[in-house]
Amino acid sequence: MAQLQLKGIRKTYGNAVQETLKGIDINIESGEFLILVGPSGCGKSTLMNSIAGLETVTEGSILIDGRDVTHAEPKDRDIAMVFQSYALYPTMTVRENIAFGLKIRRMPKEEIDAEVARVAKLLQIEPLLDRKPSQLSGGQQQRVAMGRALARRPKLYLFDEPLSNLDAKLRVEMRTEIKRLHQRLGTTIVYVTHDQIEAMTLADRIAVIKDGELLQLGSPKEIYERPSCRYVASFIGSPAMSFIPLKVERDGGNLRASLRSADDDQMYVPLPEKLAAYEGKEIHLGIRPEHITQPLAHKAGQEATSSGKFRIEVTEPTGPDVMALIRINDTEVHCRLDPDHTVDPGEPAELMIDLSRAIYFEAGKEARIDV
Amino acid sequence: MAQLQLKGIRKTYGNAVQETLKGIDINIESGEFLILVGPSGCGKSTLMNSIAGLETVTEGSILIDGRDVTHAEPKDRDIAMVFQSYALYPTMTVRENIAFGLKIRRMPKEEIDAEVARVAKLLQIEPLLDRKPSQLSGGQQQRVAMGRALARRPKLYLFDEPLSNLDAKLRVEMRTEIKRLHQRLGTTIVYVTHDQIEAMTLADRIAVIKDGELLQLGSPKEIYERPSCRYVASFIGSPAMSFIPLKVERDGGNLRASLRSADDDQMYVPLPEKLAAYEGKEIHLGIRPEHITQPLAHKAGQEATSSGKFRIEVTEPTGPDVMALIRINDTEVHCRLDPDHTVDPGEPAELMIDLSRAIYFEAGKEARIDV
Amino acid sequence: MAHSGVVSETTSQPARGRLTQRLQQWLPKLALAPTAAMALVGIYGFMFWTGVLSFTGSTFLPSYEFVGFDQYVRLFGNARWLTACTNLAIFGFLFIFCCLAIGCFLAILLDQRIRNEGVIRTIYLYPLALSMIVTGTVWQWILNPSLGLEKLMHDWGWTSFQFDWLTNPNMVIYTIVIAAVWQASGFVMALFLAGLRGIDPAIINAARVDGASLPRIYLRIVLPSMRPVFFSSVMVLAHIAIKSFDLVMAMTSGGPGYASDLPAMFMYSFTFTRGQMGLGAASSIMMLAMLLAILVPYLYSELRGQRNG
Amino acid sequence: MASHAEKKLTPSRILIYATLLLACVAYLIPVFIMIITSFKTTGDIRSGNLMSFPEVWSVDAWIKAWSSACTGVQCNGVSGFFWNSIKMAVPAVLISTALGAINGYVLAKWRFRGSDIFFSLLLFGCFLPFQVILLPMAATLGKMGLANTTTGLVIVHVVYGVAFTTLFFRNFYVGVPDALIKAARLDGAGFVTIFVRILLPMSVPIIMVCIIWQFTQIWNDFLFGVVFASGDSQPITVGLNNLVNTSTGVKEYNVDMAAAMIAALPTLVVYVLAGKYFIRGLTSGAVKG
Amino acid sequence: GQVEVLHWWTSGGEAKAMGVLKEMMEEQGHTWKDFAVAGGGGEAAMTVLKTRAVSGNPPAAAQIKGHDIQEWAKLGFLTNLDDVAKEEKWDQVLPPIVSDIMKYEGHYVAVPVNVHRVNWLWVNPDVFKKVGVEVPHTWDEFFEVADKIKAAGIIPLAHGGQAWQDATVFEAVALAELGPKDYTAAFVNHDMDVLSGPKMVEALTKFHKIRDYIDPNAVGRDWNVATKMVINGDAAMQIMGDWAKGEFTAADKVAGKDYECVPAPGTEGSFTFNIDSLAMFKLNNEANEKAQMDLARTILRPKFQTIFNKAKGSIPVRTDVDMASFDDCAKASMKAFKATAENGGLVPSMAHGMATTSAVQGQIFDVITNFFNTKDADPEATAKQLASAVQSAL
Ligand SMILES: Nc1ncnc2c1ncn2[C@@H]1O[C@H](COP(=O)(O)OP(=O)(O)OP(=O)(O)O)[C@@H](O)[C@H]1O
Ligand SMILES: Nc1ncnc2c1ncn2[C@@H]1O[C@H](COP(=O)(O)OP(=O)(O)OP(=O)(O)O)[C@@H](O)[C@H]1O
Ligand SMILES: [Mg+2]
Ligand SMILES: [Mg+2]
Repeated sequence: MAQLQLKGIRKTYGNAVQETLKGIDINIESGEFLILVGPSGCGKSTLMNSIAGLETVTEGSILIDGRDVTHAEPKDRDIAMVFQSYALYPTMTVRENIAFGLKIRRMPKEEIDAEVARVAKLLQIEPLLDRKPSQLSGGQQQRVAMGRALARRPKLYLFDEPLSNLDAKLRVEMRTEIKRLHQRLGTTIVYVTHDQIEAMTLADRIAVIKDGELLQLGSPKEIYERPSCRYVASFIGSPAMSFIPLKVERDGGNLRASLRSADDDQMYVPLPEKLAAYEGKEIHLGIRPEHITQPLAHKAGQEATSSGKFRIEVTEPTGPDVMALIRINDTEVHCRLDPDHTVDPGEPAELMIDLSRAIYFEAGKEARIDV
Repeated sequence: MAQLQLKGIRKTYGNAVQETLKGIDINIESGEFLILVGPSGCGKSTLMNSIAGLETVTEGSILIDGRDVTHAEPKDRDIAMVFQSYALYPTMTVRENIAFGLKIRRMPKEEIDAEVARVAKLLQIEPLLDRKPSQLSGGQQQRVAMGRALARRPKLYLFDEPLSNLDAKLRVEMRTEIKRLHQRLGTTIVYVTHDQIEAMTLADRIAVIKDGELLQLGSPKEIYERPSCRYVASFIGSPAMSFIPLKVERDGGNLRASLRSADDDQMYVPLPEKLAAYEGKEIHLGIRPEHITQPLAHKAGQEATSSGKFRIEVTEPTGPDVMALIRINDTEVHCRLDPDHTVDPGEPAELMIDLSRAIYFEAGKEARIDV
Repeated sequence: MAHSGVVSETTSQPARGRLTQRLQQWLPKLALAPTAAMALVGIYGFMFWTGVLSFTGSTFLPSYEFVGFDQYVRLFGNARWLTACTNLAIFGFLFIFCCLAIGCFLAILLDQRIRNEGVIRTIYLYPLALSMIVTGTVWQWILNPSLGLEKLMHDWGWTSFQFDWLTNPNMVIYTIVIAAVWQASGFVMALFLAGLRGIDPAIINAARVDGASLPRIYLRIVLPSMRPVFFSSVMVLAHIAIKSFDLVMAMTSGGPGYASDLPAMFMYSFTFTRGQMGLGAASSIMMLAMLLAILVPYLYSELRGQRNG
Repeated sequence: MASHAEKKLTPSRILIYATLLLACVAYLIPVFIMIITSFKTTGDIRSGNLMSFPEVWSVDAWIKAWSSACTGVQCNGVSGFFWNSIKMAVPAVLISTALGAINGYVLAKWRFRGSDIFFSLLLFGCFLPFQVILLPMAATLGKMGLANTTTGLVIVHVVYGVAFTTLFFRNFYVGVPDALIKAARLDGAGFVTIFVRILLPMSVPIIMVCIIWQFTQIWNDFLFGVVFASGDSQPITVGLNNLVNTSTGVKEYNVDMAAAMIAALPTLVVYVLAGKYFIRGLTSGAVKG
Repeated sequence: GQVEVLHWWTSGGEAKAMGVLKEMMEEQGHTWKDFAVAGGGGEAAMTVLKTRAVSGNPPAAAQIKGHDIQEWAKLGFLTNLDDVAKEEKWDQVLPPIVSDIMKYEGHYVAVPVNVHRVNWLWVNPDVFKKVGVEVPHTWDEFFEVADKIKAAGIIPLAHGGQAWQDATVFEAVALAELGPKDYTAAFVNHDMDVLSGPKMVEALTKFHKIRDYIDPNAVGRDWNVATKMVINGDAAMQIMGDWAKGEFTAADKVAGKDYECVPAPGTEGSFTFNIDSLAMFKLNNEANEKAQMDLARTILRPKFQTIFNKAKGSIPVRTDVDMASFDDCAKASMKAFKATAENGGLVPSMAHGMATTSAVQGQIFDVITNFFNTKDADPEATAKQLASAVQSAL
């Protein structure tokens, strides 16, 4: 349970030309669960390593519970970390790998044994305890790496993509365990993941990083529904939000825009009044796949919904849903359909667009228009 | 483009007590995209390594285009592989890593350069070409590992969790690229993934492996909708299918079962006539989260749907949906709700159950009852 | 610069407060301290002392009347010194090259999961167990035309066989190469083998799938990652080359004439037997200077290269 | 490893074995000569050639070399020197290996400003011809009161051995992924613990190489032994030298060779023992990427 | 007290003789600490000695000879033996040419042990008989005889191709060509004119010619192996100091019967001497000093002189020792020693460090050995080179 403050963290690797972290400022409350997301190579692991004290930061300072630990030894920070690359000790068995951090801290032998047993059970690696890491599968190695961290009771946990190599089923179970752990111990956690569901369900707050800069910091709901910029909007959610260029028109008292299907069918959608300033201009409409669906009776007739016929270009059944690609205003747009609702690629289908959650961007600009 | 036949592949690691592969038989058609899924440690990587010739199989034989290659050298099999652990050549730059397999094949220098450039562009690693692997982030390393395989034009691609460390956005892009590549070249591909969407959208067929045994082999739709056994049913789909114990009753002409909510409210659901043999017995009903939803107007009144009030125990917003946990017949059941449809944990809510896709198991048995 | 090390600068920031923490930070340097002290005295102190001597007219034992560069002038006027330097160049190059090639080759062969690897490895290694004096004696027998190989061949009926390198002033240095390679290549093999055993098999697997044949895998994948081993080997071999004093002594005593003389012998005999310590010191300083000229660029490139390796 | 061991005998493997055996022969011939010579009688040596087997196998030469050959005024063979050598070599090898391991560890994993330069400067020490340092070292040892003691000799060997041991270890540790060290540091391990618990267990092959090298160097060293050891603590090389250089009457090559073999035996034993630890794949599987 | 003696008398006979000395010392109640460093004509031993001296604990006595004694004394390492010398009347029993070498600034600092004659020619009479030639007395005769021996398929001259052996032979040739006076001028006083003069050129020419009469395998051969060739009849002659006798003796050969010793060709009236001596170092322990003095005393006692020199093949340094028990060669040597001491034919051996400093000696060695091992070397140029080499080492 510790408060973690990152103040203007900058980091340039020794032989690199570019700065990797360009001034990251985050205050993480005691007991908070922070998730870092960002594109591959944006500096997440670097930030984690810096927090742990494994990389020296070039500038800025790191405070744990108000104490400046920027130059403290890793072992004096009381942090446990799961490495993206696992970094298991090759000469030790799984058991020894997990017990190592405890032994170092002079925990009595029986307690260590009990702790190892507990963690092994939780991670379902009990039969593997006496193997060497080289005799494990990838996912098993990753679980041992988790085990090494979970066996300890540090002030701060750092998890760097700890579940990436696990199967979906196990991942859900692990996620639940982590959540439970967090609730029980209230330890502060910083967690990197590429799994949207993980991010959405685990996080108290999500930090979106890109190119070493913090783009947005907020609750999962905020990030998902009110992304601060186009990049965040497109990054979060899978398949990604689609951006449809459209012209703001005024028809009578209401603002509206026309959406043109690939077959040149036109339909009009109402726009919020706050966009009045953009009348006659082109803006981009950001809409998520789950808001373009087959007509839903319970939504029909709501103010923000409209329907139209669009030709389905590609369908991708994912199991619970079918993802489809349509074309609106010459832009590819993803939509999410019910598998029961048969649509055929190449054929037009009646779709419903729900703009209640849509967001808007000025053409060519990053920032979102507040509506 | 090659046909791959696995005949009774068994494998026991030298110092292991247990068999890792227990007789795997799969015929992979030329140009087919086969996806292997299975819990962590089930033997997927071992099978991939065996196909590549990196592990000797203990029993069984491997045929490529009808030719027995069980004992052939990896280099004579014309295979490209992405390793779960990347296995990048540490002394070479990214460029050299990618070019290596081409140089070996004496491709002219210009062609190699062109190919490396193409792959680098595709994988968005162009600025990294002159770095050493140790200077890359995890996801960048994984993309290089991909690049090494994609640069080549083998008979057979083996991908072992090639996208696990990429962010969702990039992963979607890569998925699309792989799909495109497969369509263009028609190369046979064997692919391991833990990502359901990847499995569902990429595969021609999915093979589900557990503990070294092949549980089911079929199209994604088959696997998802008609899992051969309880394990497959529970393994595929996330959150997993819920299994509700219920008693088959006959009410008049129709078979039905009663579902009891946590608040002891009762409701009856109709069962298919084929379950007549189980009248009076307990069976398990398998139902996926997306089939327990808020009431949907367009489905209401359909034969297989019924509605009832259930107390919501936990909600987990994932962005596009809200996953909720309810309790039916004393069993935890996952359901998927629309975020617009506000429900509060602890409160009862009216939910709709769609049994049209439900499947049934005899209590305590693995096999599915054919209905 | 040192960022691939786990810790970078610890010097910049004063340790906060506690003594133990400061101790932790100094521990690495503390650990080096004994060696640093030994090197400072045992290598650089003594080297400096030798340097000083080379500018004196020391004869029998050190004396400190300075004579400027006289000793160096004399040194380069000495035909034997020039022969010795040429010999070292030939010997050093051939010796290092052959040892690396043979050692590396044998290590690779031995790495192919060979039955009885232990026995073979010991056989390759054992020559190192013999002191150079013994090696020299045995090879002197073998190469001696009237005792060894030539006589053997004649005894066996091949009477036209001739091998008189040992007595041929132009060839004698090569016989020393043969003996020295015989002695040291096994150790290079061991060094390489230890290196090979540290390589991640996954990387080799990747190369196999990439279609590389075994020789190719070693050439392109394994050997490049053995750069540090090469580095160690070159250092060890250069050291042996410079030290081959005993070997030459036992095989040829520098003869015929002084055709197989080496700088170390030159230095030794001038310093200790001929009472020209100043000249001897000058020759050792020159030896070091020559080494420096070759070594420094190599060290530089190696140490730089390994940072991001 | 069993899964890999059963390789079929393909032509290329036959070729490999053939090459290896050929090399064995090449390495063995000189020692073969030494051994058969040591078992010959003096008469045998004169009549036969180098490669001919002894007429009668005689162990007299070995017995003589061990216990009764003359090395100067004493005629007690090399046995006494043998123990002197052990007393000197064992501590010197252990100390220099230990120091080298620690140095290598610091230089590879705890770099600081100037550590590379320190390393280069140390390496340069490998190339100091040892003759250069005889006099100043003698003076230094004299001042420390360690002249002509085994302790002094051990110190000398440590000082000039540590450059190599450092080199070996440093270059080995460079190849160990930093991630392991990082993980251990987070687990709370400090400088010493990381070294002892993480790195040492994976250093077995290089420790063996190091011991092989150091033991060989120290055991076979003549120069330091003769210069820095006094009469009754002289190492075996000095004894061997005195024995071989006893230059009167018939040169007893058989005794010389037997003595040489005796002198080499401990090193051979070290090789055989150390060799066991060259096992495959100690670092694999630890870290991905 | 304890005496530590550094020496390289490790070979059979010598070692035995040292054993006698050890016993004699022990009889006087001292302990003997043997410090033998064999090999290389004492090179290793000198190195050890220097380091021991530098480290501040030199042995009580060390085998040092010729000019080196002066060097050590000059550096102040050697102790004064005058008391013993007076007591034992060394000045009376030692020829001046010997005692001069042992003294530094008029004080005794070393004890001579023996005198070797270097300019011997060792002959296997059987070979000569078989070939039918006479033992040569001049170099011209030598070449004549050698041609015949060679024609008979026997190696005329047994030789070992090591620098000091080359120099030993060269020294004999040079002495014959130059005569004792010029020999001294060249190798003791370093007269450049003589060194590069026509006589030297002639000496070099003859010396080079000897190449034709040795076998190609001589390179690196030890002197005793060469002697063995004479004993076995593989070779007819060897030019070597009288220590070679030990080899003959060890092979049960009798002087005058199985082998002959004659002066090297052209050096009948001369005697190239090589004196072994033990220099005494300053010690700081009284008991040990006493032992040291007793050692000095004992060495020059006739009893030890006889035993030691018989074993070593040399002759006693005391001219008053009874030679009756010595062999013919030793007797002849003693006779020549006394005679040449009178007539000026007694010259110090250059090859064995008696004539000049080790620096100059080394330079001469280099020139000589290189010359001897080069096929088409030019004597004239070499003579000049010799002069400049000597010059450079002065
Ligand atoms: N070298 C080995 N020695 C012994 N057992 C091994 C070895 N390698 C793998 N195993 C075991 O074999 C089983 C299958 O491993 P494999 O790597 O094929 O699993 P996987 O299906 O790829 O799992 P993951 O999804 O975690 O990567 C695992 O239980 C693993 O522990
Ligand atoms: N040792 C290094 N030297 C130079 N550049 C490096 C080094 N390590 C990482 N980088 C670069 O720094 C950037 C950030 O790397 P980092 O590992 O923090 O990314 P990440 O956000 O964790 O990405 P991923 O999701 O792929 O793991 C990357 O562009 C990477 O190439
Ligand atoms: Mg990362
Ligand atoms: Mg795997």
